[in-house]
Amino acid sequence: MTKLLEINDLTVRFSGKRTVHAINNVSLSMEQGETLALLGESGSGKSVTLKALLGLLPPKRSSVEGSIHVNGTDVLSLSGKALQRYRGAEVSMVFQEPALALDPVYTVGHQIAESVMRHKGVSKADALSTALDMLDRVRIPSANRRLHSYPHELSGGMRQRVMIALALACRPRLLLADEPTTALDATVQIQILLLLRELQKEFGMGVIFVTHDIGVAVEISERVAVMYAGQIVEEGTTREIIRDGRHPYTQGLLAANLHDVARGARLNAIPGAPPALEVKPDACPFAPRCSHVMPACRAALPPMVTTEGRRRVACLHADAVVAAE
Amino acid sequence: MSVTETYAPSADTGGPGQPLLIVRDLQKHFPVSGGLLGRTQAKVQAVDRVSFSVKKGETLGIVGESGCGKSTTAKLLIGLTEKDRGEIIFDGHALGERLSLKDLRRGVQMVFQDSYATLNPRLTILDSVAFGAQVQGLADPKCLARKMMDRVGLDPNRFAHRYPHELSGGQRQRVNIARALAMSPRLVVLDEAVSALDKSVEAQVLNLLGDLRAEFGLTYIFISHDLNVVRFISDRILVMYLGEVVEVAPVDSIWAEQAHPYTRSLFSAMPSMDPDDRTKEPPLVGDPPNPINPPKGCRFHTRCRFAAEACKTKVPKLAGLSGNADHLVACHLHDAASGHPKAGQGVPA
Amino acid sequence: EGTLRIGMTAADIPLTTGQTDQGGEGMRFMGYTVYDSLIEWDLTSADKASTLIPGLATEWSVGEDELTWTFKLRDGVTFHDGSPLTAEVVVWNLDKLLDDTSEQYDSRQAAQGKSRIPAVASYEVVDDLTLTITTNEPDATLPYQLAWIVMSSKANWEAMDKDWEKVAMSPSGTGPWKLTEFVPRERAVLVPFEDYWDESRIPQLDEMILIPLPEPNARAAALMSGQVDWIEAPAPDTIPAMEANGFKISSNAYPHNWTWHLSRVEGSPWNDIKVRKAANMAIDRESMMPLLGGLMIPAKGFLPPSSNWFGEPEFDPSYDLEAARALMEEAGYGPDNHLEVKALISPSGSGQMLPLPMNEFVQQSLAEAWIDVEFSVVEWNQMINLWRAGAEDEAVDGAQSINFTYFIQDPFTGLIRHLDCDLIAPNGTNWGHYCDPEMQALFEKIKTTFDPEEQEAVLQETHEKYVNDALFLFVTHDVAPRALSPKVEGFVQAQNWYQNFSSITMAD
Amino acid sequence: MLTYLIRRLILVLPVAFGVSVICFLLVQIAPGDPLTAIMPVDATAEEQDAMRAAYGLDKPLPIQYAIWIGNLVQGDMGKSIATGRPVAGEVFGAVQNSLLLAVSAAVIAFPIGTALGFLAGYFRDTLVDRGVTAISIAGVSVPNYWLGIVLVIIFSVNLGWLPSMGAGPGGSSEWQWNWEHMRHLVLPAVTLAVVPIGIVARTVRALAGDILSQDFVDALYAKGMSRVDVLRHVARNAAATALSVMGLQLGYLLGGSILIETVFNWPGSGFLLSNAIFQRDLPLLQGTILVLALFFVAMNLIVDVAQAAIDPRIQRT
Amino acid sequence: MALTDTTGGQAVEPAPIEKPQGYWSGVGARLVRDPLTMICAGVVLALILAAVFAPLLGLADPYKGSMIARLKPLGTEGHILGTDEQGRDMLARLIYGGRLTLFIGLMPVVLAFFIGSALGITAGYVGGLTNTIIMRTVDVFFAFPSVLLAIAISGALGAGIVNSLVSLTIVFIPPITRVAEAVTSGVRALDYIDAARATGANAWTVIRVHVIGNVLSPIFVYATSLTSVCMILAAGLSFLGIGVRPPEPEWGLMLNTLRSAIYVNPWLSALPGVMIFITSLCLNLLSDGLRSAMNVRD
Ligand SMILES: Nc1ncnc2c1ncn2[C@@H]1O[C@H](COP(=O)(O)OP(=O)(O)OP(=O)(O)O)[C@@H](O)[C@H]1O
Ligand SMILES: Nc1ncnc2c1ncn2[C@@H]1O[C@H](COP(=O)(O)OP(=O)(O)OP(=O)(O)O)[C@@H](O)[C@H]1O
Ligand SMILES: [Mg+2]
Ligand SMILES: [Mg+2]
Repeated sequence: MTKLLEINDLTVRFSGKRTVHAINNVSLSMEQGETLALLGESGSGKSVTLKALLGLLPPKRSSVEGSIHVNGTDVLSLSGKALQRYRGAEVSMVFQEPALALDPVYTVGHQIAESVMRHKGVSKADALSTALDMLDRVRIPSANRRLHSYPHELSGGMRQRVMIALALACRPRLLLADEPTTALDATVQIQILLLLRELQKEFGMGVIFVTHDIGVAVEISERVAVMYAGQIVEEGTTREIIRDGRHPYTQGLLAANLHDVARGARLNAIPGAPPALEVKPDACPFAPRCSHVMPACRAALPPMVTTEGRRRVACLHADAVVAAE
Repeated sequence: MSVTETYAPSADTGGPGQPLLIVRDLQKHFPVSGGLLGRTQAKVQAVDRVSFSVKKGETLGIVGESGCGKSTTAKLLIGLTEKDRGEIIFDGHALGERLSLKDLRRGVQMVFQDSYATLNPRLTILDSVAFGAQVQGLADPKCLARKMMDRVGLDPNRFAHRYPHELSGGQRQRVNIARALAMSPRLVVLDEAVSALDKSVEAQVLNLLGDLRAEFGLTYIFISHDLNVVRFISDRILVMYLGEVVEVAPVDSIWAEQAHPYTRSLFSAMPSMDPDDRTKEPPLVGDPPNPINPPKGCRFHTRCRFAAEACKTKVPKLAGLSGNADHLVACHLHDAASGHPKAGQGVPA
Repeated sequence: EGTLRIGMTAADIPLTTGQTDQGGEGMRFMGYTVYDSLIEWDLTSADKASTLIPGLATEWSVGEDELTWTFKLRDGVTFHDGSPLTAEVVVWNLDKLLDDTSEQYDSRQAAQGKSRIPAVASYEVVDDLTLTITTNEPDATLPYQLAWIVMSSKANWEAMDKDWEKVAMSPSGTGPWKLTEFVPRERAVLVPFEDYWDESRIPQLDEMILIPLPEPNARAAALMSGQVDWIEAPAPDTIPAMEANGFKISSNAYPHNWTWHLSRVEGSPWNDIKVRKAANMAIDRESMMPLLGGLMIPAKGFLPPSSNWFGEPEFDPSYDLEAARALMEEAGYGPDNHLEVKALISPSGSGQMLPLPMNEFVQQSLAEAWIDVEFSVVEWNQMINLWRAGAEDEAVDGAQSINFTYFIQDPFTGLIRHLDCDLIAPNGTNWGHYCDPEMQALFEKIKTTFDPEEQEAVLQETHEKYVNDALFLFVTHDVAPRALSPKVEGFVQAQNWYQNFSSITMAD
Repeated sequence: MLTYLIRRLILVLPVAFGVSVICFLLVQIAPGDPLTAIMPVDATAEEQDAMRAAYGLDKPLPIQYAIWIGNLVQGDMGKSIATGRPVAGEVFGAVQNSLLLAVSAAVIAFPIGTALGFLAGYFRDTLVDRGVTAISIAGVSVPNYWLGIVLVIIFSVNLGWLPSMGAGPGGSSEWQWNWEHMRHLVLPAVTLAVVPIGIVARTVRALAGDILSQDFVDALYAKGMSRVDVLRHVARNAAATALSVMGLQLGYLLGGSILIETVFNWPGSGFLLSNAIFQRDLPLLQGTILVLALFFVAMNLIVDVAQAAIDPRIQRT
Repeated sequence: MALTDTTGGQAVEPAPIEKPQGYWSGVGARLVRDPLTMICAGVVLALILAAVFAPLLGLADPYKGSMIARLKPLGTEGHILGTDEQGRDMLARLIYGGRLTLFIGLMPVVLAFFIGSALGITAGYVGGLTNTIIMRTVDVFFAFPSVLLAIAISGALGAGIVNSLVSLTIVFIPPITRVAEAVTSGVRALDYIDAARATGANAWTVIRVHVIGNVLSPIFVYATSLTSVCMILAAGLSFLGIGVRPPEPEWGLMLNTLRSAIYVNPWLSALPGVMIFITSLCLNLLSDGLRSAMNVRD
């Protein structure tokens, strides 16, 4: 069986007023039906990775190298009709701000139906009934009425459900979710997370879930990839990452989550801020903030150390740190 | 001369036993206009019947869903929004009687959520920090501002003349803190002060806040929707729902037992952090109701699993738990006289 | 044959009910076309100044008392509506203007006509075709006054519910042209009146269309792009282009002058005849020609040289800078002692030709004779007010002259009104407060000399005094230029404000 | 929607009142005597007084206003001083002609402007964008009265293709939909269209650019929509704002055509206004301005309502 | 003094004192990097300088004409740009004409900028009844298309420089007020105003320090975009004969008085129009350039 997703040495650079080396040699693979959380701070390149997957990067201002294969299709070589068929049908996406990602002047029903009509080639009426069915599945109360609502007439949680319904309407093999719950309240967030989990099982699709909240990653995913400065610094199953994060950055993130931290104690904070990525990093990008930094870290990019199975860490201390724990 | 020496808060008047801030029955309803002649048609009941007090040197955390009135409460405290009703007593002096708004604002400062929007893009960092001290007529505001910047970890030589857009989010939030502290307040209201920051930066700022509290003997009101953060920094936690206080209790007490069904749902909604024991059921369904026409009686009754007829009509009072008088809750389940079928039995497990 | 489309300078179609507005142009196109007056101007000749001829009245005479005039009406004249012209209708018409208690009184026509016949005191029907008009004092200029007054149809007015508004849309006169279509501000269509009493003046055209085109360039463009066949007052600079494209320019002398009316109030430097003469001689009128495309007649006096009343004045205001300077020196001025005067001018105004460049030319010329002119530029409407107010009025702000162009077609408008002691502003339009017994006597004589030839002699004598005393700054006369398409044939431009359109034909 | 409509209508009343006051006061601040222009130059003071009384100009201001507004609500806008004809008739006739001109200019300008703006917005920061920007800036920078003169010289006088003035052959303005009449419309309408082309192009460009940079456009592509589909969404999003800009432009065209109407001798409201100004014809001046302003107010109202009707985001209660 | 290091390593590197770079110098720097805007600024500046220092340029007397030398074509010796309908030197008249044209084209916007900003900021910051009164009055003026309003007021007042200034200023106050009000109430709602108020500062101090600095530049940019409109309109008034009076040189008026010369010498009579066009083009481009240069956030 082909891999659901195979990213090799993906490199994305934005040019324009400022040059940003947003993604640097990222490789990633996913099996069918797997859920992966992409974890990282703001600006680490999570969204760019997802956009690259959908071919949504602005063609004039970005250059993309490497390869992306989804179900064996070479995504980067797609264009025109083929690209349109791929987007939304093979892979679809849920955005962070549902209020912005829905067209404000069309009813939500129309927007879902539009996608269905395009990929399934059915009539408008059929597409609308599919849309209604999807709204039901994402547990929108009185879906029939909501079908004819405009996005601004819905609450935040409801809009995100609509987004999910829209993304799943054509039964994609891979769902990309870009921080879909960050803008939501905790009580709504957990509802959406559980809904996604359920739908994932039901539809059997693969999910890439972008977040910067470890707790959310735990709730949703089997595997976690931690990104820093446009690179994947660590990958493993959720359990491995939570229990045995090896990269100092992963550890810092875990500590900063404040779960189980004594009240009033000093936090073991990662100092400083992420690099600006104006030049392509040629050493460990985390070195300036790392408490275990060694001269070698500043000399060259640390190798990706692959340990048991699909677990990998990009740190010279990959083993040493484990020993220290 | 150290920063601590330049820090000159207003004198303590009521002694350590006197709560620094007492709020009684605070209310704010925003009018919503509409209709034929644009007359007020409805009111957003943003804050209703809110009472609490903050002891000297403690940190009170306020949590609640979006739109429940946290920010409005904060703004009411320093008079940025005019209150409809209620009393604000700062260190024994009631606002409007022996305490002027200007004096209150000297003693109480606020740090806002959006670090960018709270800085005037046309002023240098130094000018922003020094502005308050200048207004309050403190001596040598620029020098004071530099010291404060230094104290919050921003090298004045590098940052004094920068503009807000030349700073990162964490740095801007430090500026906001420095600006608040430059006024030598005794109470700082932090409205989602770390919510917009990345986790790693959030930890830095939380550390800083802890240090400052110790150094200057500050009292905080810390507003957040992240329970982990609130627990880390607060002594007591106040839970709001739709403009009302539903529960107030010391951290340990509330962590051990959430007396209000809403509080319990809120806590259960936290991601589990244990891959082997993930959340199974959403603790609450649906979104919070619209505060324009909040439900009658107990405002939570529309989403409450234990709601009974009494909850729909009768407004529950905030009262101490039978076994723990410091733990206040407004729920008919805890009030033996409420008329709820299970009154006085507490929230079932 | 054919349709003649005329671009007028007026912004609107002149009042159609009878007594027209829009000044001379109004009478030209809507007065003397649709209507007749008792006494008319002879418009048949281009070569000599026009004189009065019988119109609706065939003969008239004044009685022994020198006050009562008897008019015999032409027999068989009918209005366009078919009703006959009778003495009763004429009286009805006079009441329309003069008797504000009469049913037919029309304030709009009265505003235009009343001031034209100041001499008329009363009038009376004698028989169907005879009436008398009595003047309040002996006034031999009555025929000239009556040449202003046109006759509208009483029957038509009655048919139109006695409502002048309705009459305006469908008026009826006795003139050679009938108005068939009238769209305010846009166009008026005139067609021949086949039953006109003077067969020689029955129009040859099928239609004549009047189109208001106040903007000179719009007029020029309209002519050149073939939208009209005739425009009034083409801008001088457009004339070469028009001529190059085969358009004809028609012009002729007529009683119109462009002058500086001088203040004679106490303290005015113009009280000194030497200064007046010097100023007149300082202007090189020939050099002004190019500015006006040659379309002007250099002034030699107040009236155009071709006027019957010009006379033989001794003073010749022609250009002679030496003489002018000599006079100025005599008057006590010199290269180091300039005379400073203030002059009222306006940037535009109907009939004002090109007031700004012309005045600037005058200014430069006078400077050569050590007269420094400071202009006070006011808007045309304001200028009219100042003109009525007189030189002593505060609003004039010390200006010692006013630049005006005068309609000078009859003894009153041509001579009397400017210098009569009784018409000193604000009672009349003697702007400069001039009052001279000799002149006053001459004016008296004009009014009491009933024999036309003798009267002409008096008028000449009066004008000679105008010139000899250099009472105005005589500058130039307009020549009423109009540009015609090559198709327009048979037009004879009379030396008059009014014109005869009956002879015109259009070539194919 | 109905309440919205009624509320907007009620809001118009005070504006309309203000407009009437301004129109009334406007001519009161005018110096000079309005009767000057129509009296023969040598009319006596007595005759002038009589005229003044006849036009009610001898009464105190508030009374004049009360009379004026009283007549106004009965549809009587007084009589023109210069022509004696009822102002209402003159103004409405002229406004019809102006409207014809304004609508023709709009018919030329709006599609062209929209197309250019869309192109520029879509191909932002490319040569196309530069070109359109250049065109639109030139469009808003050109003094159109001058452009009109130039066009007349080229197309009427030199080439003789199109008439230079008037609304129909022989000065006739009875509009007919035939080439004879429409020829007269071409030059003034084109001249008048130049500025709104620029403005509409700039607006649409900015709008399209803004909308294209919104998240939902990415979301549309992400669900597999083609460029054409996306453009459809963009157009629908831009429609409300673009429409309101165009509505206002139409109002400006109507009120701002005075210079063009003078150049082309177009028998419209602007032409009427300029005559009224130079003849100091106060009732006519008042009436024309009032009608144009009220038309503009109505236009605003229609635009608002239309915008509310097509944009679901606007509160319609 | 002993401070715990909570700075997270920011103070590790030696700290050179950073040069203060003000907002305006930033704007200036961005402007300088924009060639088109610089060219336009150059043109406008040149026009203004030429107009101001016209008497020092050794030009012919713009008022002195000669009937013989009328309407000389471009390139005539002694009259590079020819002569007008009264034989006055066109170059001199165009440059002197720039004085009045720019004056009545720019001055009303400047006046309206001050008046409108004051009104708009007051309305926007104070709100409530004050806002209602000011903004409803402005609404009434908005009921008049600008050209109509300018012509109506000028037409009523009559020709003259002062009257033109007055009428154009009145025309431009409402739009500027509206923008000022919108910008101010936008800024008023921002947190930094709340933060400033929270220091106990009074309204005037907050307006002076925090509001004006932030609202003035968008209002200013908006006002600059009106200059070209104003100039065209001012020239239009003169063109109609209700603006500047002859014999003053002013482009609109020159355009008018040279209209009939179009048949004699079309290039000559086009010159004032060309000047208006170029100037307003430059003003528009300058305004666009300024707008993007003032946009700090990108
Ligand atoms: N269209 C673009 N043009 C230029 N730079 C871009 C563009 N999109 C993203 N970037 C840059 O690429 C880097 C990675 O951005 P990305 O949006 O992937 O971050 P992220 O991890 O999704 O962060 P967040 O958590 O804030 O969403 C950032 O530095 C960003 O500024
Ligand atoms: N100025 C205002 N006018 C009208 N309504 C207001 C105003 N300010 C706040 N509200 C309303 O009052 C309610 C409480 O708002 P508030 O900002 O206090 O909520 P919050 O708890 O701070 O929410 P969040 O977590 O989103 O910041 C909300 O429904 C909000 O819409
Ligand atoms: Mg992102
Ligand atoms: Mg808030």
